[in-house]
Amino acid sequence: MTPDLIYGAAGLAVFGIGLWGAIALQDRMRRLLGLKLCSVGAGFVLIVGAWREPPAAPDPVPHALVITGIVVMLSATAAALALIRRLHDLEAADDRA
Amino acid sequence: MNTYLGLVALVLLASLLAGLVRVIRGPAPEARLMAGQLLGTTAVAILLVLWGLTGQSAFLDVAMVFAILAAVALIAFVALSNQGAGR
Amino acid sequence: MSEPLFLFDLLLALAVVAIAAAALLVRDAFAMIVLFVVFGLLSALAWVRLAAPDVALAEAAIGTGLTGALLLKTLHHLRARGMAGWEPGAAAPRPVPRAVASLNAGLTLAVVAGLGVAILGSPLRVTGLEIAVAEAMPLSGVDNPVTAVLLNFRAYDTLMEVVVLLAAIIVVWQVERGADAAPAPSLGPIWQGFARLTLPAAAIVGVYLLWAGAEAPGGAFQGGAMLAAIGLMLLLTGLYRPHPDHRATARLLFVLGTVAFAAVALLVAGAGRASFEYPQGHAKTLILLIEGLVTISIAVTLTALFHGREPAALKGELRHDP
Amino acid sequence: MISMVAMVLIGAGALFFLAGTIGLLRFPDLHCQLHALTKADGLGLTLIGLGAALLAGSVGDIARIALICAFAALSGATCGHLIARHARRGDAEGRDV
Repeated sequence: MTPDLIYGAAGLAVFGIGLWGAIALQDRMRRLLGLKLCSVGAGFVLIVGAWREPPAAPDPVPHALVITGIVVMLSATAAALALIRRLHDLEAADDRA
Repeated sequence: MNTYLGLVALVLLASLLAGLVRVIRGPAPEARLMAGQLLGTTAVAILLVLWGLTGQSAFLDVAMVFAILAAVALIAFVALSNQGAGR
Repeated sequence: MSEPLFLFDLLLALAVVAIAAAALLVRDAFAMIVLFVVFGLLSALAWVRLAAPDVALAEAAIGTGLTGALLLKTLHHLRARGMAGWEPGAAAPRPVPRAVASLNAGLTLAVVAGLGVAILGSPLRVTGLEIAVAEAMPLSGVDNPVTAVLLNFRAYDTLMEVVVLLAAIIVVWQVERGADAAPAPSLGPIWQGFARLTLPAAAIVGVYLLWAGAEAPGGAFQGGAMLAAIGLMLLLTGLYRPHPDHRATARLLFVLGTVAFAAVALLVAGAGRASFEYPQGHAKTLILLIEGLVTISIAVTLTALFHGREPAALKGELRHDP
Repeated sequence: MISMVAMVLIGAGALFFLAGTIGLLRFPDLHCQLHALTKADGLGLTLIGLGAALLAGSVGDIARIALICAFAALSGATCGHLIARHARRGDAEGRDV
């Protein structure tokens, strides 16, 4: 067993947990966090694909892809959280009317 | 030497995971955040030990980012709840 | 590979999975956010173990600092306006019919199993693109392969990523309405001393991360995220107050990175070159120029994403003063 | 010889972290927990930093380690203060959130 296999399995599990959370949970923020877990899990699987036995250098292309993914996920999270706040404000206004 | 450092890293990780109990049990948000702060410092310590094992300077850069940014969540919490109190 | 490190990897991997599950299932929303920050911390550790320090730096800066603050801000917003389900002791959500719950679980399991089969079926540890990258490195103008991939070999991806950030800030400015939060009272003299001492030093570290990106792990995203975290602390503690008059400058800074990136791509295209085929000998200068401007854009955009609404006095529309 | 000293320092630092975590888990209220952990992680990280600095080969690495310890010490102290201040205010106003 080398680190790549251990973390690869963990990444798959995190992806599964995130996917379940995104479709099965009711709370909006938790669904969003489920999607974020999915992205981290996918990142693990990609990075594991880039891993090589220590003296060899790892493959930099997946590393670059995952960094891009992290930033895109942050943008998506920020936009989704703004939508959640706005939706909540609108619902609160409806309740009051 | 390497086995010893590996053991220390393992002990630190175990201590980090034990701290999670306080994050989950709380009950005060302050206690959860405080525990989060300790976990951040422990992660910095783990990175220092792992750096001792491998000697890659990049580990120290990651540790530096942790050390600077561990405080952001806590400061956000304190500042935001002050905002609420100031209304 | 010594024995304790194997146990370390095993424990870390288990912890990452357990925290992912706990973060979604824990009842207290505040605990959820702190668990999420810890999740970012541990995944950065795992990425260090997988020899991906560039990714670890990005996750450390973005996953722990910025995401946690964004989530806390949203939770604070929901709680301040009394959202059912977030109050302690609020009513439980509607129960889900058992058939739907099992369908959800079954669907997830099927997808994960399919992915697992696909991953196990693909040959492990074949050579990827590392040899091609290593051969092209002398032409790239930088010494860090990840930066070379991001800003030279696959620069289109990175350009589009900067565009995504731009799109996110457009969405947030369009969507977010309502009153500005009351300015925060000061956090006291100790905080002021800390801010005066630490924030400039942290800004220098951010610039260092950008600069180091040419030959060591680091780069525009890591440096930009670091600077954004500083901007966020300035915003939170009232050291910087957004003003409607700052909008024009902010817009300029949002698009600066995208424009510079695209302009360089178009300018070098010509004389038979492709759009990101930097002229020989100028690659490093051009990459550092792009990275510098993109870093500014990233830092400003992320700070604005945290602030949320466009700084403007909206008249009579959807104000929610509690 | 130097590496022996480094090992002792790093081990002692790890013990402080363990002590801090035990304090965090076992002490009854917020202020006691805060007391335990600010001291534990401040001292623990400094000891581990000293040990790591003894292992360092280059001036750059030593400077980085010094910077890490300085940042961690400053933010640990400030955060401890902010949390205690915030908790005391919360007690005074009888709020729990």
